[in-house]
Amino acid sequence: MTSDSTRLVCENLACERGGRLVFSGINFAVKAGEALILTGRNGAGKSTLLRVVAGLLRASAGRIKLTGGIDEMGTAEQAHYQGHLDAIKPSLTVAENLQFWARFLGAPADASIEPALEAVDLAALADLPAAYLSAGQKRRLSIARLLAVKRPLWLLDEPTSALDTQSQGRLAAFMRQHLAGGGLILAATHGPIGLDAPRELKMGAAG
Amino acid sequence: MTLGPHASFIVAAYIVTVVVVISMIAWILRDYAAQRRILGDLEQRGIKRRSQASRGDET
Amino acid sequence: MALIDIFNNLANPTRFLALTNRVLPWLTALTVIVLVYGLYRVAYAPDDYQQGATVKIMFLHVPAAWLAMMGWGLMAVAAFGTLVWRHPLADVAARAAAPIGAAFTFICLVTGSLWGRPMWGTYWVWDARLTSVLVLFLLYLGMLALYWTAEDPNRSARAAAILALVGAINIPIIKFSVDWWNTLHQPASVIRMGGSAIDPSILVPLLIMALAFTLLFLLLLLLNMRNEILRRRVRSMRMMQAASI
Amino acid sequence: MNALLALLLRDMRLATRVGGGALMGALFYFVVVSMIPFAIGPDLNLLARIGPAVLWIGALLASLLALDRLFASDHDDGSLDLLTMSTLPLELTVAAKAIAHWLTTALPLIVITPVLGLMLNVDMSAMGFVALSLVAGTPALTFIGLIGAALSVTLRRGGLLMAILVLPLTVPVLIFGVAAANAAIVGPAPFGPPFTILCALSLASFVLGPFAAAAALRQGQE
Repeated sequence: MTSDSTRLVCENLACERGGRLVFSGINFAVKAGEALILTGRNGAGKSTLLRVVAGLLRASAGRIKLTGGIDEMGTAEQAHYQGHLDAIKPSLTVAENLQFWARFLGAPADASIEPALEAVDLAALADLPAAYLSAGQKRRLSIARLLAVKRPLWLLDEPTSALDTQSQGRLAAFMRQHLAGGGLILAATHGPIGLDAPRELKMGAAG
Repeated sequence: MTLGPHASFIVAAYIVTVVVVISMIAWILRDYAAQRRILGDLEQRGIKRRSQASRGDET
Repeated sequence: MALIDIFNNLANPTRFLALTNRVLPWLTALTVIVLVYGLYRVAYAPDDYQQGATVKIMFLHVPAAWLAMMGWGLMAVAAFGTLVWRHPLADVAARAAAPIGAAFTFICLVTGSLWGRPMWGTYWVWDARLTSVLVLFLLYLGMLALYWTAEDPNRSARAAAILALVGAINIPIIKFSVDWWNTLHQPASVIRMGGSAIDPSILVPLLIMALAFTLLFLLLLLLNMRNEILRRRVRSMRMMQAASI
Repeated sequence: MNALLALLLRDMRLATRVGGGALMGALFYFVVVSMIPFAIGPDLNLLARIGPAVLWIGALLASLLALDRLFASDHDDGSLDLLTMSTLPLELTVAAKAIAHWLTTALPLIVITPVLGLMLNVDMSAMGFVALSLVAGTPALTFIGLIGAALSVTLRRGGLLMAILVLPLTVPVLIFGVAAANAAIVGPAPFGPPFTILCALSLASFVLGPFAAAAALRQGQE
């Protein structure tokens, strides 16, 4: 699904919410195998920018284009969005949660979710209702979603929050693997994310 | 024993009662089997209860 | 002192389970024997001069009504146990009693309705007795819904206990108001049951059936309490399991 | 199709698991309808006459109030974001959720209708027609209510506000639903015409509801 020519281009993006201009004039391009880290103080618009790219918010100006992917699909349909919330239903089991998202987000019907659960070290808890999971385990389960369905663009909002150091290391490994496979990552973060020398976009500096 | 002109109502009342009681028993026994199965599964994985983990053993 | 010992022994779910497992076969046998004997006596009970053979429905209806009320009473007592003494088995008992009480209330309603059809010519009249049992049934359904929405027993226990107590206080008031409402409106066509003293040839089988139903209730209650204890054990083990990784 | 089926199954599963809303609608319906005679009095002839209306009002309230959390719960845990990022059009996603909701909430309600009919002294054979009118009409209630559920996500105020917004929209369903039921019980007007209109209303809202709800959800994300 990902090819080496995939490229995300955002030109002159601006977003307005509740009459306030959150950001404007954002330009960047990310190409296959590359990660762009969004930094900046609170309220600089990192989360908003991610939601705009994910298609969850409308940009008031500018355009977003993902080229080289699957032509008839929009950016949102080729992106994984990992927000502050984990999108996990407590009354479903761990496996049922992941199985649902894998099928809904378009994994092949015969694909197994087993490897993704193994990767985040939740396979032993597969039959447990998700209500029993800790915050970090829930986060890991939502990360398993990124692995269970292949999508070229990962949009990650504070992906390391609630994770312990071991899990953070594991997430960094997933990200490197994704990049090595020609994937793209756009991540908002405060601290180091575990990638070597990623490009950085400092938000809120210009305005 | 004759049930008179309204036999069907009497029989229906007894049938309903029997059905409700039997299905309740079946539900309870099935629930019991299910809980035992999950417990056995958890024990097989070496999970202990809080009281066992803290106190060591319990008679 | 011995009583307190028994109480303390029962407080421990593990001991309670052991005791239950020992009692169950005897209780089952006793229930079956009394039930069979009761049904035998019912079969040979004479017909009522007014209601004919349909009086046989009474042998189900009245014990079920008695258990419907006893079930709620049990839950109210257990509510005290939960709120005042924080007895660990009190909520288990209440939770286990709710569906059984609801089932007997349902039996009471259905048999009453099937009895009403030949007597009154319709399956349902808003007769004071039936109506107050209906309200009791609605209360039971509310209790089941409460248990259903909150899985965490620690959170639902006190809420359910409060509901059980409020219900117990309210039930006489409901009964009274329904009687009052009914005498205001009720058309006179309804034949009231009872009235005259019950003949021993009917009373004795009725009492035996009441005993059999009570034993059945206790049997189901013990079985269901056992399930509830296991369910809580599963819950705590799952919590350990989630924490272990 | 695969994704839609997965969503349908998930929502039905959620409704039937602990804490889910299945049967709550039917329960509410049962309680509301049982309350009416206490207000009106136990006159069986009167109850038989207003029976269909009571059943329809009960079904209306039950199916609307149960819709309250349809999108709100998905919004609160972040699922709604991901649901909109699928390759499926949001309209289809929304429709699948509504169908799951109808199956788990409205269907049990219809199943217990005959029992309630007995209590309201509605004739047994007519009861079948009342249930049939509910089968034809409740999808319209669900799909109109869907719009309200989507709006209440935006407005972060569920329950009563939703009922206020949506109840006026359901007036036609109520009129033809009760008309169909009455025609079946008392006559002399035939059952067919109001029933056909009821079906048409359901079909129309089946088309319209998801579009309006999806539009409301998209606006809500702004």
